[in-house]
Amino acid sequence: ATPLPAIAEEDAVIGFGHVGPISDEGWTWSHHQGLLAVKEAYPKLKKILEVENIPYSADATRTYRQFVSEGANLIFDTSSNGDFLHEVVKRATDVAFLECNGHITMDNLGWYYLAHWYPTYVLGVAAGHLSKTGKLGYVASFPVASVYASTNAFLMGARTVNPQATLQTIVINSWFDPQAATQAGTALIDNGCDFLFGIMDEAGYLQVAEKRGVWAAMWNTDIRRYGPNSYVSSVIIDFKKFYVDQVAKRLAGTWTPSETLLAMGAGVDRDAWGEKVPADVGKAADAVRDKIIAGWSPFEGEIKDATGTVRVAAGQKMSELDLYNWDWSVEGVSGLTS
Amino acid sequence: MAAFRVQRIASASSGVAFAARAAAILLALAVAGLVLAATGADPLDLGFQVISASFSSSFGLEDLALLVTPLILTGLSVAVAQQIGAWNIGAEGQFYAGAFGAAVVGLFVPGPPAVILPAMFAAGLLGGALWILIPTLARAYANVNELITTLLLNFVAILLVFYVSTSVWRDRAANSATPRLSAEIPEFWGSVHWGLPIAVLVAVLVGLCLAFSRWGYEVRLVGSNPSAARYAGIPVRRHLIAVMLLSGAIAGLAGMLEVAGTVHRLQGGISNNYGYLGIMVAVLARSSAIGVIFSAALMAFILNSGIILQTQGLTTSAVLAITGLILFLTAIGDELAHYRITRDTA
Amino acid sequence: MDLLTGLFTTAFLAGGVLALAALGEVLAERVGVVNLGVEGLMAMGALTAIATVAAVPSPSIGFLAALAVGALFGMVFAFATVILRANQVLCGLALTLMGSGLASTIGRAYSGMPARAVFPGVEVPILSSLPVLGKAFFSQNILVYLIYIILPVGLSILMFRTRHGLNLRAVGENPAAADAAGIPVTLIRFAYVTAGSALAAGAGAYLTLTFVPSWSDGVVAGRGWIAVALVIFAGYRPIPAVLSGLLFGFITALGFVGQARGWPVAPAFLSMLPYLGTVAFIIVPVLAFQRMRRIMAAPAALGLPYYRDVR
Amino acid sequence: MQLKGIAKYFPGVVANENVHLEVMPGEIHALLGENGAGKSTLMNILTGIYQPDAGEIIIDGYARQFSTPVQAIAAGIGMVHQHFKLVQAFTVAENIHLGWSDTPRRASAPVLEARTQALADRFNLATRPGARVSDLSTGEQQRVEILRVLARDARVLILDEPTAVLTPAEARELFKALRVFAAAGNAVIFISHKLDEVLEISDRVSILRGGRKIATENTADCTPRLLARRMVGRDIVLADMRQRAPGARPVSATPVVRLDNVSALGDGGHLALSGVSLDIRAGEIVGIAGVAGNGQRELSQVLTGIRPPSAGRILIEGQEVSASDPATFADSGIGHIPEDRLHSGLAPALSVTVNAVMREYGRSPVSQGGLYRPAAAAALAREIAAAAEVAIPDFGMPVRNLSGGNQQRLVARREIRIASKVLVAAYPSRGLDVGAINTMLRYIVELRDAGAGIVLISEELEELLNLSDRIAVLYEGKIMGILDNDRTDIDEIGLMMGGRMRVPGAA
Ligand SMILES: Nc1ncnc2c1ncn2[C@@H]1O[C@H](COP(=O)(O)OP(=O)(O)OP(=O)(O)O)[C@@H](O)[C@H]1O
Ligand SMILES: Nc1ncnc2c1ncn2[C@@H]1O[C@H](COP(=O)(O)OP(=O)(O)OP(=O)(O)O)[C@@H](O)[C@H]1O
Ligand SMILES: [Mg+2]
Ligand SMILES: [Mg+2]
Repeated sequence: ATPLPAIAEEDAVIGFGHVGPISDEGWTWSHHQGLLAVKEAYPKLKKILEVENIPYSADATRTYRQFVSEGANLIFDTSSNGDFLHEVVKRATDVAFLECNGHITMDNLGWYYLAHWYPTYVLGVAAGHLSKTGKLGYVASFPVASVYASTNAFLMGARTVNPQATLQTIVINSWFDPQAATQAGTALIDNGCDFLFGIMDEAGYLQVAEKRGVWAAMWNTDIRRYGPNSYVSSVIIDFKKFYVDQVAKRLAGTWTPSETLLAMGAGVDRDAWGEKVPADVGKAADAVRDKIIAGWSPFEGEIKDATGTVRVAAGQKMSELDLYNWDWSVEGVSGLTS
Repeated sequence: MAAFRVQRIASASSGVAFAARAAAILLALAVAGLVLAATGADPLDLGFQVISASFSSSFGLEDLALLVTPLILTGLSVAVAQQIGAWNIGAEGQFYAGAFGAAVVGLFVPGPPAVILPAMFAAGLLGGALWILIPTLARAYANVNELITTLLLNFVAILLVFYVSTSVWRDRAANSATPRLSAEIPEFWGSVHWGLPIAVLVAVLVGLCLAFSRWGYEVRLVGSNPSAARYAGIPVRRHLIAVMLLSGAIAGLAGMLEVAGTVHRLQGGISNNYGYLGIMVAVLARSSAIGVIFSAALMAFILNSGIILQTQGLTTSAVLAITGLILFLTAIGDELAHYRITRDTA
Repeated sequence: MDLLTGLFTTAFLAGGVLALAALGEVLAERVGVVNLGVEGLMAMGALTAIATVAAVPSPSIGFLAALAVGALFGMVFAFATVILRANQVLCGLALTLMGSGLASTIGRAYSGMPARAVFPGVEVPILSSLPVLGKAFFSQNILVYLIYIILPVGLSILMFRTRHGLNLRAVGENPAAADAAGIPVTLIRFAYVTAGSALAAGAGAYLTLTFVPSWSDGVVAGRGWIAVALVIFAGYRPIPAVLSGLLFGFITALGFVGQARGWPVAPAFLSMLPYLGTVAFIIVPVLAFQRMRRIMAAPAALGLPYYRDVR
Repeated sequence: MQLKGIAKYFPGVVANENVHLEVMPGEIHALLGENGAGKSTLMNILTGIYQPDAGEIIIDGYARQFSTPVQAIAAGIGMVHQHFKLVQAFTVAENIHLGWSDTPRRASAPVLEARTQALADRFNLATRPGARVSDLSTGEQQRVEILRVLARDARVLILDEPTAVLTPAEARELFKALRVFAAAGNAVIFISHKLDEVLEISDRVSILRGGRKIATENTADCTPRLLARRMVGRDIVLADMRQRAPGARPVSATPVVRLDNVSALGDGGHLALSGVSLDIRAGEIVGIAGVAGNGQRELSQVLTGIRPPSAGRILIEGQEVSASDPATFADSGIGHIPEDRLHSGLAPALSVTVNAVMREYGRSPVSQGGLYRPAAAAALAREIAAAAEVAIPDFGMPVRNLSGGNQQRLVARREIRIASKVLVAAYPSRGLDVGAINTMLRYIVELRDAGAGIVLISEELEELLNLSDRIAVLYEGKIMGILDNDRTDIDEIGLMMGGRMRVPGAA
């Protein structure tokens, strides 16, 4: 596809559409940091549009149409709205779109996401060391691909230390429900789990872990103040550089649709280890991290699924796209499908 | 001696009612405008943006048309149940059930659109009606308050749709949605599909039926006083069941139109609270089927303005609060419209 | 902690939110006013509590502040519905929008801040050493005792054993009769709607001061609606209202335990359990016992504005 | 107590204008007027329920303003309302104790019931303290209302048509109580349409017409005829109703409706009718005597298909009707003036038109095919209202805005139109003014002469004797006997109403 023409910074309008509130201290907050970075890099931009809490419904189409009406040149959909976005993409061919966690590209649509399974694997290694019972607990939103990748990577990391480790998930059917996350965390601990993990946009289960004296790892940002004693680390996400780069390309007239998975150390990483995490555990996990950054992939056969069937033969390597679209649980993970 | 008397009249004249509603909305906007001005925004400019974005671009009008379609039907669903004295708080769940039914056909039944679409239509009606079946029977045979049962089943329907769309029927190439349905309602203007005229037609038909049919008369009587209806020889229970099922079917139809006309995939979040918004639409329309068309249009305009305001930098939560304020003052205005002040010399 | 104790602990904790909000709604509905603003009131209460303890680190002051803000919003709602007699359903839904919207707008300043003070657990002597219930109930914080014992018992004595209770119930059943008997209908409606709103906001404060001790946008997550539903389920009575909150909390907790233990049921279906369970619990007894219909009946004037001049 | 220049206007109606009224201590003051004359409105103003649009209320020489009933109650004014102000879901005891400062603060059910029993004994008004009001007959409910006001030691007692639903014996008891009450220096305002009662009990009479007071007289100077004329503005002739018009259809040999050993359950699930057998022949009036609450309601409901019998058979013209379906009964030509018109015969919130056509909406001209024609309905409603002699400013207004008497006339006229075979009339004259009663009874007689069978349920023995061909006496759900009007008298019926079986061989 031919790149869209260049635009002067003073004339450019950039749009950001979020799934949650920027005050969530999690996913949306992180994207908002990206927006701030864009603002800092290009202070003369004509306008930056930002809408929060866009529901995954026809309202998303309405919002993005409105962006287009406002003259947006580049639009970031920070939480895959699928067809709702594509509808607009097709009808606004002079506007560039980027869909976070998207799956398809068009002449004016690209997608991006994080290779979060790597830092998650690293956290798993730490969990393998820290968990005494070998029972890990996971608070999940829905059984979607990112959750499969996250649970699988986490347990695979842990099993490198403790091959007997298992992971129990509880699906709470919401990305955001502190009450349910709290209850799920409690139920997991009551069932013997002594390390909690999950993809949640808030600190619900961390607070439970703190109260009950078990370990917990988080997602998105550093929220150790909710549970300083329990906090192990987080999958930390950072879109600043990616966003600034994309805006630069769009302004320069070199933007073309791309498929991007931000790699470990370049957009996604583990957070600094928690205060109570023994230094040697941190070190052991960081050794794995270094290996991954150097190019090693832990996602290599033989990998069996939860029913015991071999899904990745020995020696075979899962591609990044396989990992991105993971939709089965590895052996030892229970609760996602039944 | 001149004295002023304040009297309440049972039915406010439509002119006064309209004026009161307009005044309430203006007042709410004035309050919101003052608050915004205090925070440094320019309310007049925002107002201008809303008007021009809503009405001067085809995108804006298409958005309104697409938004008003489900609102007419969910509003109608609630209004119809009200006619027989039932509160259907479950239009949300029936919407999902209707979408679910239509999706089953659209995903798994092969055939040309000319066959599939009517089948989806029927499945949508059926899904909605089935979803209200238990509350209906419980109300009709055991007098169990339908408000609670319909409400609780909403959560069940939403969970069910989330479940199938994120697991068993999930499309690998999409996030938490099923594959595209095999048939789509044709569009006649931009992305506006035939669901809009269908929704309007259904509302008009139901309105005519209620006003000009024997059945409508009976329903009104049952809704107003079941004992008197029984006395008049009307099968109270049968009517209650029929009307509640109809109410569910209409909400199900809303779900079908949304999934087959606008969204094209079954997925969670598809309704976006249309069922709950329908309660407001029905109340604003004072449960009149024809009135629902207008109050749905008003509601769509308010909601769409909210989206426009958000792109103008207002937060969702502020927009939510303003919407609440508008509705609150509208409710007050509607009541005050019933009062008449007369001056007499005694 | 063993499984049963854990189950009951979360049931008590989670049920408390619903129970307190439902108690508030019982007050409003008993005098004939449907308040659908519970969700918004809870949001305001949750925020007020967090904001207050951020300034003054005392959970009691936070809780009281939430009650006060709830009462204030309640008065606005009561002014519209009881004095001006505007449509209760519409005003209630509007109140939910206003409350939730306002709470998130103001709440931006407080998100990501753990509550600076929370209610500590209080061990009741002797009782706290009971098996299961000792840990699950008699070691909880003071709000839990307030919600499960003091309020329901107090309110049901007030409603069903006192002169004032007789009068307030009459207002919900037949305001014209109450009025003619010399009961100040408007005053009582106003007062109880206000008090009920305060309790709803208190339920929000309970959330942020004990259950999930932090503010986040959307923390109420629809529980206000469940509370409204449970009031009907409880036949508009305080003690059953609290018990139904507990039951709901229990079934929810059971669903999570089911997942934690790997029951072979899809998680979505376990999540449906509380809703389906409640539907079943409301239909079955009424089918089985004719008598339940009368007991469960709503106050006859529920939702109807009272006009003295209009007959 | 004095009322000066009171006025009250409702949308489109002048309910009261420039009304002056004086009531002295120790006096029983009767208030008379046609239906809709504004009596209830005036009293509602006096008790603080309505605010007057003009005028003032003077008590003991001081001008008072009652903006709420509380103030009126505090000033010693108590009222028994025409439309009962009772909480249906409460027990009798709870209703008695509502809003009463004498109620103990800690009011548990046993305490309240014991207190109620004591009050009932003191005022000699039998009630069931623990029963729910919704399970009571209209008459019993009325007693609760009266007891409530008497219990409150009011100084001015207002009774809005209290005797309309009492038995003669009960009325006598009430009068006794009222006299004692007045003798103690209190005042009574007594609204009634029964002129003889008014003459018997009151010291003075005031008459309202069209919202204005037209006279106050000493009762001693009045005759029924005079009062009736002043009220209505013309002479009322009370004819002998049993006289059949020339050409009237004779009484048929076979019954049109036959109850064969019918039993039925009441709302509370108890046996309310047991083994009732009754034939209704065309062209005759069967009176049903009995104290309210002895199965009358259930009997009228069984006769009209609203309540299914628990045993026995119902035959319409020899055909057994299996299902209890009110529509079948109505279609067979059975009309019904129900006891509780506002709650079961009308939809109070719906328009006059909708209510007026309730029996004929399914037929031409109102409906054709499945089509409902509002214009035709309005025309029919006008016709019914005209026949019922009710002036209605706006047919679109809720029917509850009509005065009690006018609602009644409308229902009666509506039912008579469809009652080609049988009319079941429960207390048809209750609440009507003399003129209207006369008209109503004339309707009924005309209907009889046209060949319909009439079931007339009434507590007014005079009325029953004046109209009925046969009189059945109900006691505790059983028929104690069916008497031929020519061979019985008030005393015999009175005894049977008390539960005595007919003395064998006496007839
Ligand atoms: N007086 C009433 N108040 C409230 N609800 C009522 C009343 N009468 C009937 N209903 C409602 O209607 C339901 C059925 O009533 P009913 O058995 O009288 O109907 P029906 O006319 O016999 O109908 P069908 O013959 O079609 O079964 C009741 O369970 C109740 O929900
Ligand atoms: N709340 C109201 N709204 C409108 N009109 C009313 C209202 N109350 C009474 N009216 C009208 O005022 C007039 C007087 O009514 P009122 O009830 O005082 O008559 P009444 O003398 O008591 O008659 P009855 O003997 O039939 O009881 C009637 O025409 C009635 O329709
Ligand atoms: Mg039936
Ligand atoms: Mg009257």
